[in-house]
This record gives sequence, C-alpha cells and structure tokens, in this order.
Amino acid sequence: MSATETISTIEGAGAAFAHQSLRFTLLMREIEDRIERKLYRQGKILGGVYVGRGQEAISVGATLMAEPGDMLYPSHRDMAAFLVRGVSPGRIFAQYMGRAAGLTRGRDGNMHMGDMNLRIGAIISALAATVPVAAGSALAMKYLGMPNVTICWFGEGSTSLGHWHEGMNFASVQKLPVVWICNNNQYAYSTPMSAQMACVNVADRGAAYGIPAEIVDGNDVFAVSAAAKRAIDHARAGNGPYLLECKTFRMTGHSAHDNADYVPPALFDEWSKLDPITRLESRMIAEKWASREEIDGIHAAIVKEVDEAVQWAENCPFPDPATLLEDVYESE
Amino acid sequence: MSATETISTIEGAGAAFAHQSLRFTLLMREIEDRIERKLYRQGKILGGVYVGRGQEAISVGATLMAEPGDMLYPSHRDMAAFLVRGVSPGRIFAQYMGRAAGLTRGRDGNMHMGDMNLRIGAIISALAATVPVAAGSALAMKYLGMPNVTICWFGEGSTSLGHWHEGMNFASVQKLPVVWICNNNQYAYSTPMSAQMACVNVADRGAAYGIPAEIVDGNDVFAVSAAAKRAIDHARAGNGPYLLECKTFRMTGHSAHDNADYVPPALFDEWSKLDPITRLESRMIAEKWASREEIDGIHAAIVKEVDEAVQWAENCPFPDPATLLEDVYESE
Amino acid sequence: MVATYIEAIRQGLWEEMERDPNVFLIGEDIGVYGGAFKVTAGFHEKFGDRRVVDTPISEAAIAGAAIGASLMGLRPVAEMQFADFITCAFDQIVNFAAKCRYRWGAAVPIVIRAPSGGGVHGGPFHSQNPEMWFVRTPGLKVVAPATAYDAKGLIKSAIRDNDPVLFFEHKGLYRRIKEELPAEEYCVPIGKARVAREGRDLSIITYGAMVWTALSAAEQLAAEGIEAEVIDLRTLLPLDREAVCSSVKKTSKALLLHEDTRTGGMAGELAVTITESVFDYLDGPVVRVTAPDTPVPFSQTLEEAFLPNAGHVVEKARWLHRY
Amino acid sequence: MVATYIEAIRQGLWEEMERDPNVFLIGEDIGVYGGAFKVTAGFHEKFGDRRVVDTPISEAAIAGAAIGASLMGLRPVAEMQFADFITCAFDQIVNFAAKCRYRWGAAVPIVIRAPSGGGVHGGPFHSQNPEMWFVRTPGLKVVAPATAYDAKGLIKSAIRDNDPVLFFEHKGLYRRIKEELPAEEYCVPIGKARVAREGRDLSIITYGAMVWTALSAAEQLAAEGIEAEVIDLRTLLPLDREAVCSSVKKTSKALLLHEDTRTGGMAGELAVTITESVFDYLDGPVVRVTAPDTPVPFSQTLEEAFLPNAGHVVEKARWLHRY
Ligand SMILES: Cc1ncc(C[n+]2csc(CCOP(=O)(O)OP(=O)(O)O)c2C)c(N)n1
Ligand SMILES: Cc1ncc(C[n+]2csc(CCOP(=O)(O)OP(=O)(O)O)c2C)c(N)n1
Ligand SMILES: [Mg+2]
Ligand SMILES: [Mg+2]
Repeated sequence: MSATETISTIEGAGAAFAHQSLRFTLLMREIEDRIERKLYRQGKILGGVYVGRGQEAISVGATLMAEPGDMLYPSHRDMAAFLVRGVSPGRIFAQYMGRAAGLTRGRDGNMHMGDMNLRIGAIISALAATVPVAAGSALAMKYLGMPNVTICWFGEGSTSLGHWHEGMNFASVQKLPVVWICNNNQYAYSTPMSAQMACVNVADRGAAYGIPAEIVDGNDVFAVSAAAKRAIDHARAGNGPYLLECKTFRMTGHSAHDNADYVPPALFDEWSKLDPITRLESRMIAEKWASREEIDGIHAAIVKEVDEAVQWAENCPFPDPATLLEDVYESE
Repeated sequence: MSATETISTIEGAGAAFAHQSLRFTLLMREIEDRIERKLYRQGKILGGVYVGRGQEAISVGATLMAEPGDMLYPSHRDMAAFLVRGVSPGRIFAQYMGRAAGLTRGRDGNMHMGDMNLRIGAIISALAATVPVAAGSALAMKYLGMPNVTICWFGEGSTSLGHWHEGMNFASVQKLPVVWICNNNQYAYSTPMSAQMACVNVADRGAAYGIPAEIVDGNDVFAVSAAAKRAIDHARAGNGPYLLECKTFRMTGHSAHDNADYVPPALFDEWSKLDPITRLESRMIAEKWASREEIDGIHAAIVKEVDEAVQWAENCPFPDPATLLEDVYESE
Repeated sequence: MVATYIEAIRQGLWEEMERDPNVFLIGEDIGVYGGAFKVTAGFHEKFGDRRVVDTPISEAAIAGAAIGASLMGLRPVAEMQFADFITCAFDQIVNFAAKCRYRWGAAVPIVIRAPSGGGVHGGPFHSQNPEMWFVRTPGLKVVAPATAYDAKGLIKSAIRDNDPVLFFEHKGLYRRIKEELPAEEYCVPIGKARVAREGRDLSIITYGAMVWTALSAAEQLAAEGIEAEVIDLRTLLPLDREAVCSSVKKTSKALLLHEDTRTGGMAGELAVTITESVFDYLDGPVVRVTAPDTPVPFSQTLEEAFLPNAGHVVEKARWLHRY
Repeated sequence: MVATYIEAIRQGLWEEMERDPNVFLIGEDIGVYGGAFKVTAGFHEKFGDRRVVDTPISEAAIAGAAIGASLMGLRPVAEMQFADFITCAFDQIVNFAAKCRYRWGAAVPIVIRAPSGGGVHGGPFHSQNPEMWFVRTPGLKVVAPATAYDAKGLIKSAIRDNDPVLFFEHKGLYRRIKEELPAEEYCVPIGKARVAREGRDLSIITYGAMVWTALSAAEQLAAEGIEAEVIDLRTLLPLDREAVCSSVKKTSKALLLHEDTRTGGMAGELAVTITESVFDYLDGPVVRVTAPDTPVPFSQTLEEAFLPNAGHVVEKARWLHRY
C-alpha cells in the first residue's frame, strides 16, 4: 500500500485507445466550452454550470477501463463518463437547457443526471452523498455474484464530508468491489487544499481505511487509465476498494459565474502547460498514431457534431407542466 | 508523528498522584458496580446503564492532567471526569434514578449529563456528535485567547461516524487546542474492531488529519496521564489537536441488559489480569506509596461514601411534573 | 398463533426473506447479536452474513448503502438502532432516496425500520417520534402500525413497495400487545387507514401506540354514552384522506391525537385536510391531544406528564361532545 | 438609505459584529470569497480570519462547532451555502442544539443562516423550503423574513437571542426587493407576526416570499371589492398564534399560503391553531394554497407550475369569499 508514488506508465496505451481518448476528451471539452462560454452567457442554460476543463482525462481514462456492467457514479466534473457510455451530446445539452429530452426530463439540471440502463447513477447536490450509495451498489454486486465493480468520483473537497468517511470505511470493512477516484483539482469552490485538510495528499487518507491508495497524474490519460485498470482489477478480484487520487487543476472558476480571482494566476499558467488534451495529441503525433492534420480533422468533426447537438437540443420542447405531478411515486 | 509506539512512562507518577488516581478509579468502579449490579437489578435505575468497568484509568488519568478551565466532553464510559471535577456521588446516583437532584434534573439519564460551571459538556446519544462540538469549544478558547484546551473522549466504534471525521478534520485544519481520546475497548455494542474498521489501530487514522497520534496502555493510569500531559501540552502550546488511542477492554456487556456472550471468554480472562485498579495498587505497594492495609482502608471508606450517596439519592424527590414545560427556551 | 407486535415484525421479515432472495437486512448489531431489541434474533443463523449485514456505526452509510443496493435491484431493509439516530442518515433519506424516482426515474425500494416512541424511560434520544420529518418530504412513504396484525402486514407491503418506506415501529408496543395472526400469508396495503372502533359521536384520529390510548378512552366514553369512532391511520404518507373525511362526515367532530409533540405534528395535516374537505359537516372545533412542545423527558414523573393518556382524551372528547 | 433584502442582512450582521466582539461568522467560502451569494463580501477584510471562519465542506462540523463555541459564550452565525445542505447538519441541530437547555441548562445561542426557496431554476437541491423540519422540533426558533426591514431587524434579534435560531432567508428575494431602512438602529422581535395589509373579508396567512404573492393577490382582489388581510408570520416558531387568531376573528375566513410543499407544511399548524381557538368565528373552510407534493423541479415550465402564484391565491380567495 503506497500513498506516495506518482505513476505514469504506458499500460493501456496504443493507437486505438489514444483515438478513443481523444474523441471523448475533446467532445467533453467542446460541449462544456459551448455550455459555459456561449449558451450560458446567452441565457440558454438554466441553473448553475460546473465544468471539468483540464480534468477530462480522469473521467475518460477511467471509464474507458470499465466494463459496460460496471456501475459509475461520476461527480459534477466527469461528463465524459456519460459520453463514453453513449449518451448523445444533444441529450446533454437538453439536460442543461431544462428540456424534456434531457436525462432527467427537466426535473433536474446539469450533471445531476443518471440512467440505470447505462449503469450511471445521478449525484445529488450534497457532496459525497454518492460515496455510501456507491458502496451499496458494490455490495449488491458482491451479493448477486456479479463480476462487476463500482467506480465513484469525487473532488478533494468532498472528502471533508461525513458521508465520504462513512462510505469509505463501510466499503473497506465489507471488502466491496469499488474504485474511489478523487479529482484533486486543488480547489473546492474558493477553498484551497490547505484550508480543506491538514494532510498533504488525499491518498494519505487511504491508510485510515486500510485501502490501497495511489497518486496519479490526472492530466495524463495514459496514467489515469493504467492506474484505473490496476484499481479495477484489484476490486474485481475481490480484494476490496482502491483509492486513486488524480492530481489535476480546475482551469475555470467553480461555476460559470465565478471568475476565480482567488486563484493565483501563476497556477493557471503552470497547469495550462499540462493540458491533458494537448499532451495526448503530442503523444499521438510522437507515436505516429495520428498526424496533426488528422487531429485537426477530428477537432472539426467534433465542432460540427456539437453544433448539431446544440441545434437539436434548442429545438426540443420544455417539459409539459401537466407532467409535474408524475413519478413522485411508482404509478399503478 | 508516530502511530505505533506504546508508551508507559512514569511521568506524572508519585504518591500524591497515585492516591488521587486510586480514589477516583475506585470511586467510579464502586458507583458503577452499585448501579449496574445492584440498583439496576432492583429496578431503581431508569433507562439504560453503560459502565466503564476496566476503563477507569482513562478518564481518571486524563482528567487529573487537565486544568480546571479546560473543557471536558466525556463519553458514556468516563464517569470519573465528573468525580474529579467534584460532582458528588449522590448527585450521580440521583441522575441515574431520574431524581430532581441529578445533573439534568430528571430530564435526561445516566451519563448524559454536563455542567458548564464545571466545564463539562453533556453528550447526546448520537455517538461522536460531541466531536465537532468539542472542536467548537476549542475554537472559542483560541478566539478568546484562553490558555485552555478541550478534551473529548469517544469509543473506537464512534470513529465510524461522519461527525467524528468532520470534527477531526475541522479541528486540525483550524489548529485548535483539542485532545482527542479514544477509549478503544475493542467492542462497540456487539461489534468487534475488525467489523468496525479495516485499519489496525484508531491511531492509524491520525495521519488522515495530520494529527499526531499515540497508542497508550489505557489500563495503566500512569501511562494515560503521561500521554495526556504530552497531548495537553502540545495542544495548549498552540500546535493543534492530538489523538490518544487508549487500548483497553470493556469488562462488561455493552449495557446492563447485555450478557456479552458474543465476546470470547478468554478475552475477559486475559484483560482481567490487566485491571487498572489492581495494577495501580500493586504499584503503590511496590513503590511504598501505600500499604495493603491503607488501601483496604481506602476501599472501605469508599464503600461507605457510596452507601451514603445511594441513600441520599434514594431520598431525593422525583422532578415535579409542574416543571415539565420549563426551560425549553430561555425564560424572560 | 398468538404473536406480539415484535414477533409479528419478525415474522414479516422472515417470510419476505424466504420469499425473495433479493431481500436483505442491514444495520448495527443485527447479526449474531440479533439487534438491540432482538427483532432479528435468529436471522443470522438462518440467512448468514450475506443477507444479514452487520455494519460499523454509520447511519448515513447504512441508508446510503441501502439506496445503492436497491438501485441494483436488491430490496434492503435497514435498521436504525433507535429511530432517534435517523437524524444521522437524514440527507440520504430526504435528499437521495426521496427524490431519485422523480429526478431520473430510478426506483429506490428500501425500507428503513426505526423503533420510535416513548413510555420506556428512554429519555430525549431513545423516545422520539420522528415521523413528521418525513411526512413532509414528498417521495417517501411513512408507515406506523399500531397492531401486531398490521405490523406484520405492513412490513411485508413495505418490503414489496417500489418506493422508499419509513417503518416506525413503536418500541413501547413491542411486547405490550399480542393477538392471533392468520395462519395464511397476508399483506396490509400501504395508504389505507382502518376503523379501529366504530362510533357515531366523534372521531378520534390517531396512529401508533396512541390507537390503544384512543380505544381505552373510547371505552370510558361509551360508559357515559358517548360513542367515539377511532381511526387508526396506519400509514401517514400517503395519507388516507378519504378515510379521515368519511369518518368526520359521519360524526361531525374530530379529535386528533398523537404521541408526537404538538407544534408541527400530524394533527395539523389532519386538521387542514378536514377543514378543506368536510368543513360543512363539522359541528365543533377540530381539536388535538398531543405531547407538549418539549424534548421527551427521562424521569417517570415528567414522562408521565408528557405523554398523552386516555384521561386527557376522555376529557377533551367530553368537551367536544358537549360542544 | 434604500437597501435590498440581501443588503439588509449584511447590515444586520455587520452591525452586530461591530457591537459584540463575541459574534463571529462560520461557513464555507464566506471569507475572502464573501459567500456563494456574497452576503459576507467585505467582512473578511474588515474582521479578519478570526471572526470570519472559512471551513472545510462539513456542514455537521459547522453546526457542531457553532454549538461548541456558543457553549463557551460566543455567538456564532453559521452559514449553510444553500438551505438544502442543512440536512447534513441535521443531527447537530435537532438533537444537540435544540435540547441542551432543556436537558442540562446549557444555552446554545447560535444562528444558522440558510438561503432557501425557489424561483431561481435551482432544481431539487437549491430551492427547498426546509422550515418544517425545524418547526416541529421544540427548542429551536425559526425565522423567515419577507422584507428587507424585517430581514435586518430579525437577524439582529436572532444573534442576540439566547436560543438556537434558524434563519431562513429567501434567496429569490435577495435582490428582488428593496426598501428604505431607518438610519437608527432597530431590532424586530422574534415571535411577532405583522399585518402586512389590513382587510376585512378574509385573512391570507403566509410568510417569506409568499408575502409578496399574497400582497399582489390582495391588490387584484381589492379591485374586485374583496379586502384581504395579509398576515406575515415572520417567525414560524414560536408561532404568533394570537396574531393569526385575531385576524381570523376579524375576517372569519382563512386562506393559508406557503411556497413549501403541501403535506406537512405550515398550513397544517395554522389550520389546527385556528380551528382549536377561533372555530366559532369561522365562516367558511380553512383552505390552503401551496406547492404540490413533489421535489422542486428544475425546468422553468415545471417550476412555474410548481410555485404558488397570485393567480392561484386570487382564485381560491374568490371562492372562499363567495362561500
Ligand atoms: C454538502 C454540500 N455542501 C456544499 C455544497 C456546495 N458546493 C458545491 S461544489 C462545492 C465544491 C466542491 O469541491 P470539490 O469536492 O473539491 O469538487 P470540485 O468542485 O473541485 O470538483 C461546494 C462547496 C454542496 N454541493 N454540498
Ligand atoms: C449514531 C448512533 N448510532 C447508534 C447508537 C447506539 N449505540 C450506543 S453505544 C454504541 C456502541 C458504541 O461503541 P464505541 O464507540 O466503541 O463506545 P463503547 O460503548 O465501546 O465505549 C451504539 C452502537 C448511538 N448511540 N448513536
Ligand atoms: Mg476540488
Ligand atoms: Mg468500544
């Protein structure tokens, strides 16, 4: 059990994986940019907007390592988990615009979405509340003899909550097949790590639960996927939970209305050099898995795909008020 | 920061300290024996009875190291904290019997008692709820520039609760003058350590909060007091919280109606050899701080004191029902 | 066979566990120990670790794990050692479980069993009646049986229900009441009140342990020629408004009774339901008998003064009858 | 000077912090950032780290620390970033804070500020009205101002109160309303309702943002010759039963209005208070206009259908007036 070594291997690498990763990191980036920088400012988005700019490698790298039957509980900055599982960009825009075609049919907004057919659970706002819930899904997998694991993401700030502690402890005592992934983007709203906890790494908390914990370069999709694979294998083999702390940085304000003036600008500069998409592309070119032109073509295709998705969503109707009272309980 | 060494020094030792310790450990033992083994069976006690038999050295050793201005939050097995602070045995019996002379005037029972004049806070039933509250009292001490610390006790099972985690983390981030004392008696109701957490020691959790943690022989009042002194000094000097894990054993069932048949009998045998009072007495005799006869005399005096206290309490009236509605809010 | 209230709950749990392999129990000290009140004594022996899951002291994790397991198709029955500790699992219940179906169509078929109620010198934290924290939360169902028959029939229905159900079992009734239960299997539907005693002069509407208080008051009143109808709500959410209103239509007078404290208690919801729907039938004020607005006191003299009793009900009923 | 509702709260906090060195603020992102709604913007600069305590994301620790500090004589004002997250601090509030004085005579003079209410497309977790979880808990006080004047006067009283006060500030009002505030210092007493508009034909009893809905409905009704009296409760616990009853005595008709969902809402407590005390004055059913029993939906079409509006009130009031 090591809580300190940084891991960046080339396991899981290869052209196919790189291409997949590029598609989903780019798609997430483009959708979120569109939402935060365009649609939100145009007043077309309802409610708050929280994006994962700079953190895309984490949800992409880990979800690509999961089996379709594995249960995912993404945080509010892990949109790619939905994309990898096949949710169309159009439905995501519809979700953010409060349309009936959104995953929650206008009942909830932004990343508060899920679909049990896709084995993705919807967060509630209260941070870390999914941690015990994810433990419960993992318990069900063990109970039912399913060959599956549950993956649950959360920010470093969310580890301060009691729910987080109770879920971590319970899962470990019960040796449940669950992989915990911390998106350590170093801020929780305006609160830096140092005002959030008095340990240096979230991984330092693994020992409190007897859970193996690794620190991962969260801006390297190869590192993330390799670590995720190790963690998933560990959990799937019946060895209990595994904690990955993916170090990254929140390259925006907390939400679309926050200009992050409390973050030292140098940090943005520093981390922009570590952008996961740029790094992935450089690697692809270096490994000759793709040419610059090819990559430019992929960018253009994604822009077009997203253009169409926005248009589709804008044409979707708002929910019919007549449905307001439906589905509070199971209908007869 | 070491979470692994067992400490048993002779700091704090000396005849005076030993005599004080003997008085309070014996008094606690005698009061609780009387409650659990006699009054409860006679139907004179209301509600549940939880005793600290075998664990007396912890509340005695730590409270004797505290200044009168230090704030205490004892757990349900730390009766001696009250005795050291001068609460009379009679009032404690009155508390357990639901009499008006109890510390809560019959509004609450057993160890759910406190008195801000004595700087002792009353637990609520929900375990670990005092942990954030204790952090708040320590915050006030820092805020007000008081030269004091807060001491908060809890069982190892209570560390599973979210409140515990939130309080530990908050106190450490804020560097508050608080000493956490875990009475690790190895069971939480019927649940052994191994089903409570997947780490070996509660002290292993200190690192998750950047809190120095020590394992202490909880059945040795000298070891407890020495460790408590270190911890209190550390906190009082402004270095933040300190965690002591006092290893001990619950020499009874969880409560008076629990026969503990889920505990392997060998454990009781083993731990009865480590009885803190027997050990203290042997040491006193060996160090020539007291003779056997003197100690027998102390026993007899305490029995008499407790006899009288029981009688006093039995003669106390029950609360007047006319007071039922008082003190829900401040009266004008 | 004659069964106590607690035995009835045990039977209901046992039968459902035998019937459906996806039903399992989760809670503190419920395994080898059999639970603080011994409701699950013998279950671990029969069903093993897998289906009787002993947990650390973590109410939020218990509720959360139940939710997560239910999303995967299981049917968890979680035990709170005392209903009072449900406050530690509050966010999971009122924000997670209650809203899943509405938000994203996910069913959360969990049951949370919570031993509630006073009269056992339990003091402020082992005697509370927490039902109203949940009755006001859309998406939950809240059940509070008064009889052994209903306790068994409702726990079975709760387990089969596809929505989250809070099951408040009154610890004061556990061993106090018993009755003959049918040999054949039965369920009691959630959402249906019961006429516990027919009467024409006034309606006493209540639930839980207070049903017995109401019945004993009704006996005394009958001796004076006042025939009280006693409505046992059985389910608090969804509330059987029809049963409430039809009784009041008949008697024209309503006395609302609960062990819970006064302000914000169930009496309010009943009163507004009555005035909204059958105001014209009313022949006197809607009144309530409840515990006063204090924490539940520990000592016997105080708790006795705190708990509503048949005497209070009789007195109020007489007054209302004369009105 | 003219002040918005949010500015009024800021002023109240500021004045109390200047007045009493034992008053301090505690919450998430309230320091340099100034809070999610910027209620505390500028406070950190003025009062520093010591008196504006930024915390980890730990609502239970925030509430617990406030309690522990208050036991030592301080006067903490805790902020929940959204009222919805108060569920994470629930045990501390309803079991610890609410019961200390009753149990062992310890005063817990804390204030918990909680931005509540809908109409801002906040969805199920940023729009709730959690007041009834607390109104039913003896030992707490619950305040819900509707005007800038009251917001300032009540936050000051809350801070000076020697019992735990839940302060529900309606986030939809923050920047929507403004009014001239007195230059001189003032407090508004906790526990006193206010006649927001005099009228003789019926009483609309409400609180929070719905006071404005009631007033706008009253305008429309006045145009039809119906004079509605609007009672702004201001404090929900302790409830000003006298003000409620004396209005109903005058008008003989009561319409209860709240933004909170229907079942188990404040309307129930008001209805039973009215029927218990002034039944003979009633000249029509006590009725309610409320949000329906669902989670608060996100999308505008749904939320609009969800929230009670002046049209609903007018319609119900007309019906009641005709009755
Ligand atoms: C229980 C709770 N308290 C407060 C909030 C408000 N809030 C939303 S996101 C956030 C910061 C979360 O930080 P972190 O867990 O690090 O995730 P990040 O946003 O950085 O990805 C806060 C305080 C919340 N959603 N839930
Ligand atoms: C939140 C909560 N859950 C459950 C209980 C019931 N309960 C009372 S004491 C106890 C065991 C406590 O174990 P531990 O913390 O190790 O303390 P010990 O009794 O062993 O001293 C339990 C489960 C409680 N009081 N509070
Ligand atoms: Mg973060
Ligand atoms: Mg223990």
